[in-house]
Amino acid sequence: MSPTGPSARGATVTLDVEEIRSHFPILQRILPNGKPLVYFDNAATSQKPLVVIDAMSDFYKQYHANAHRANHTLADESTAALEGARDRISRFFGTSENQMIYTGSATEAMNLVAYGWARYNLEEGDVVVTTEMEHHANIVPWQELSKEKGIELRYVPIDVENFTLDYNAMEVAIQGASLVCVGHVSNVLGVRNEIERVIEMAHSVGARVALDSAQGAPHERIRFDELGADFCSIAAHKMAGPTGIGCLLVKSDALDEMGPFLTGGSIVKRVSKEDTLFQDGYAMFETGTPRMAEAIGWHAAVDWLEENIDFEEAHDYVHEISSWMAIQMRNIPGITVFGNPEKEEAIGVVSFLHDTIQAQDLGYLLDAGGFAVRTGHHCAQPLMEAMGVGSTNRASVWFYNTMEEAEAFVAHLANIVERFS
Amino acid sequence: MSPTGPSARGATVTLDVEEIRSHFPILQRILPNGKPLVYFDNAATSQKPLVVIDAMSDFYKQYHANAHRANHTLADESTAALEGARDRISRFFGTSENQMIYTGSATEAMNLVAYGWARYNLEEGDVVVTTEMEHHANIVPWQELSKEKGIELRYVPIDVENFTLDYNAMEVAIQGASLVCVGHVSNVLGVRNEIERVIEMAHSVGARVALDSAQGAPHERIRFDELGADFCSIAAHKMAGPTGIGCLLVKSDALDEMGPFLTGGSIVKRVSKEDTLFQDGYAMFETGTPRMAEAIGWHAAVDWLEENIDFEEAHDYVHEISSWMAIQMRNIPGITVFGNPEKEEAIGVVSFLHDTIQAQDLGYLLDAGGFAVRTGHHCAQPLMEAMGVGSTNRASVWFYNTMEEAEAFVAHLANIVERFS
Amino acid sequence: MPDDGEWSEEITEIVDRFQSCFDDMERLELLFEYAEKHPSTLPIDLWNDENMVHGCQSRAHVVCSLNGEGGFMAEGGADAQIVQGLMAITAIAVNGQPPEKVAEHDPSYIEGMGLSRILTPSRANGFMNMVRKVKQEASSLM
Amino acid sequence: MPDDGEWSEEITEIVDRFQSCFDDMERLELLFEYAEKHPSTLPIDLWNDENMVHGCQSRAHVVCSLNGEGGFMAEGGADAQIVQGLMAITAIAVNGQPPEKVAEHDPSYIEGMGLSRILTPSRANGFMNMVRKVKQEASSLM
Ligand SMILES: Cc1ncc(COP(=O)(O)O)c(C=O)c1O
Ligand SMILES: Cc1ncc(COP(=O)(O)O)c(C=O)c1O
Repeated sequence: MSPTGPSARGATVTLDVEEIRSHFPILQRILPNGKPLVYFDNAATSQKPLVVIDAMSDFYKQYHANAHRANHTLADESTAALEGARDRISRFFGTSENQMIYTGSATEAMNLVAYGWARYNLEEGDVVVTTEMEHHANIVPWQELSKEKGIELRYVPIDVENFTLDYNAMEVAIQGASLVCVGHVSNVLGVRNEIERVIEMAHSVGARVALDSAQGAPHERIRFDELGADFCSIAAHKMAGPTGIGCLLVKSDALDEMGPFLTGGSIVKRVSKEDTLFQDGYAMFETGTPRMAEAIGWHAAVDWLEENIDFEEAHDYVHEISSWMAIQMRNIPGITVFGNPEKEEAIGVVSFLHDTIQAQDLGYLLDAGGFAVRTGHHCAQPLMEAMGVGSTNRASVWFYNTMEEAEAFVAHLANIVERFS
Repeated sequence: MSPTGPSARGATVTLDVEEIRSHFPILQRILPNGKPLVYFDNAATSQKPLVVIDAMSDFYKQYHANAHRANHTLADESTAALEGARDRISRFFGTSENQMIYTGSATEAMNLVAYGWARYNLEEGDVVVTTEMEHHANIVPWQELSKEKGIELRYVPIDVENFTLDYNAMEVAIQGASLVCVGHVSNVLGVRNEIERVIEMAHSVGARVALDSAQGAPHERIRFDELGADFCSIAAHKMAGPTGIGCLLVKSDALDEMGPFLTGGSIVKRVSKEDTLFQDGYAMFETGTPRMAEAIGWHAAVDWLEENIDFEEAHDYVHEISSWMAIQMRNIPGITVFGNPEKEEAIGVVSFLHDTIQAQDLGYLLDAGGFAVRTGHHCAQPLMEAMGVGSTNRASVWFYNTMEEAEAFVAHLANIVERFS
Repeated sequence: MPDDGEWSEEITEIVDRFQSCFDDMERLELLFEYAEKHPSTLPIDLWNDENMVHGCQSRAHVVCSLNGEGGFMAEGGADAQIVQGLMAITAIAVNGQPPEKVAEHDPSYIEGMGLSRILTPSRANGFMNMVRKVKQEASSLM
Repeated sequence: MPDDGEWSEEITEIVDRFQSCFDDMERLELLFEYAEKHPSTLPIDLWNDENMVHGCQSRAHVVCSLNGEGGFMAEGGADAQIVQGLMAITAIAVNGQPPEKVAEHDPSYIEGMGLSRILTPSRANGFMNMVRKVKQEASSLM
């Protein structure tokens, strides 16, 4: 095979992409229309290396049993695997297992902040700040809380010229706030927000910070303890892990302020008819049979990432592809690119529209070439509104994509525009 | 191989257990202590046939993408798989897909009743009825709701002589109730409660009924529409499906009374900064990236069950084994069996204790023989209290167990009692 | 297999044209062509909630009526050309027919045209919902 | 591999006895024997929260002190015989030693006895927590 990736084009990054791709069975897929799959929908969900898939199969074939309170061998092995995963994953995110709670998804992690922390600590008139750039997962829970509790919800606007948060407006909005909820990376624009600055601002007024890192974690090593955020929500499926699992990272003093949310077995010390004595710490929040296969798969993903991916190198590699795509696409007549994928810190996402080919049509036309991109509002309607559009097409790149794929994509897009506009 | 199962013993049931066992890779397992695995912890979680494991691997290897709003082929295939599973699974439970909500577990399904229905429809002074026989998943959510909303929580006692619910006391308790929450089958005693009678009683006073069918669904075909319950919680992992998924079945008029619970993307029609317009029906409750691999695995499990298992035959088969075990065990000096596994409608569970060998020790000693049983309070502490014990050992049988395993178990238990008491 | 004995000559001709396409791109190009040749005839004030086709990512509306001779008439408007093109072809297939026949309409020509892979029911293109709406309206006009 | 140079004669003897066992059942039988020979010496009113070993499914308590010569003394009580037997053996291993040494105690004899497969850290038997508690108490008695 010919060398792939920007390295072959005289660029600086040397990721062995052929080798990496060989770990992902799905990347060999030939679509029913005869085209090889070009997967540019990574911001929606990432693909999985074989080791992740096999780790889960192996669990079910060899040692599946219900974890915890184990006196038998299988249950012991399952427990060890579940807790081993917790230890490994939390360390990967730069924190300790006492500060990580398994959830079903990033969305459920943010709901846990709303129900498990905010519901216990905020009251009528308290202020929660979010932004116009957020995914619905970081908006709707706060709207609901606001309805239930009478808290005030403030939105930090975006600077529509530069496609960034308006940090001056944020400075104002966080005055008197108790909680600031902000996205780490925008799923629509690929903008990497200045979260360090937001954390500092928020902490300076005594507000807690909830980071939505669903899009940050796949592209940047999270160092939770260093970062100093109070909460951080993450989805496994966007970072080579399985569906059905995510986590909330929680600073221990914030954890101390939390109360029960989903309740049932496992999270209790003692249940009487009158009352329940709950477990302490993260153990208060993981009720019912654990997501064991999912945790085991995520563990394998994190191991695989650690072994195969240097995140800084991967960032540069992804950036090289997506910025190149953005530049080329801006030259195609009628195409508008939203955001600034060319910016150094931007993250692998190119949102675009054509001025006469409607977005859904364009999605089908790209699919006809084998290119998987997303079309829609990307669960970020307030952002769409701020940008004055209803939806966008979005190509999102991860480290297993290649410059050849990007070139083919741009060529196909140019061809579509020629034939269909 | 020699024929196995009671059929070989001149009994009536003719399940081809050798054939069935060959579908479950884990049942071939030899434990590190050299003993072949005898898995009697089915009430905690069931094992999975290979087709279930392979269906999930295949998804990740061939067509994994984020479902819904699909314009590209992979996303289309994922959506079709997710929705095909919903259709198939809901039909398996005797209802339509409009009346099924995917959740993370049976526990989360019951929490959905508490947060999504009860929180919107009950107020201070309203009465919720549960029983002493319940799993914590059907107790703690109601205690929490009671604390938050000031509802009155009533417990129907058990008849400790007969190990059944006290239906006379229930008749009294449900007067004035708005919601009656009752277990379909007890995970500790294997008692199959008279849910049809409870539903009738409850509906006659205008109360809604929430069934905890986590233990019912693996042993009995649920016909939700016929049954007439308002809510029914189910866990996939206890019925040959994967971890990380369950569902709530909801009668459509009860669904109409529900409001949003976990919120974020997917469940909305439109989000503005001011407000959110939610989807209708089940679509209001499944937020975030769907548990796709899990739904696909559960679909495969349901297909496998339909093809391979006649539930009534399986019930008789399981009952023959567990009742035989109970009878034999009662003859072992010092062993007490709780409940009435001998009763025709009892379901595969034998809870027991020895009067001098402590439960945890007994668990280890059984494990040393390769027998996986549960030890503990089984997340049913109020029941433990009513029975006057702190924990029990519990052997639970499913259709892939054999009479040979039961015989070996009883022999090993007798040997333990001889050597250790 | 589509029972092409059922198809009108016009539809058979359309199917033939699609069958001569080389790939999905050409098929979509042809569909766009039909959309252009048959732009929405629906006045913009009829693009309302009542006439909306649900489950469609883009906006699509359809209004049905009977013509002077009691023949069925569907008029549609969609902002996606693919949907508009399909609407045009569906209109060719059903318009002028008795509503009884439209209520039983089977859009099997989609398969004949080689579009069924693109227009699966789980794709949010709304085509299946459009056909369903047309058939329902036909029933109520019977 | 356990560094058996570190073990006292008494512990070496115990390890040898366990090593001659045929299977886990015999090993557990032997452990029960130690539990019976060394029943709890802890007065029942010391089975309190402060002395509790956490993470143990059964109840287990341990109290540590120094004897007249400054030697470490652990006394335990557990309702499970397996835990009681392990407590007895641990007491044999550490009692009378200087607390400095106990604080560094490595229960490697467990592996030598062939019990490490049974007593994995993730089993809720509390053995590892008991050892941890003994070592912590030893540190605070230094
Ligand atoms: C009767 C009963 N209800 C509810 C549950 C909870 O199921 P899950 O742990 O899958 O949420 C269980 C499982 O142990 C159970 O036995
Ligand atoms: C920025 C952002 N936040 C949250 C989410 C929600 O993640 P999940 O669907 O895994 O719950 C997403 C996923 O689309 C996202 O992009």
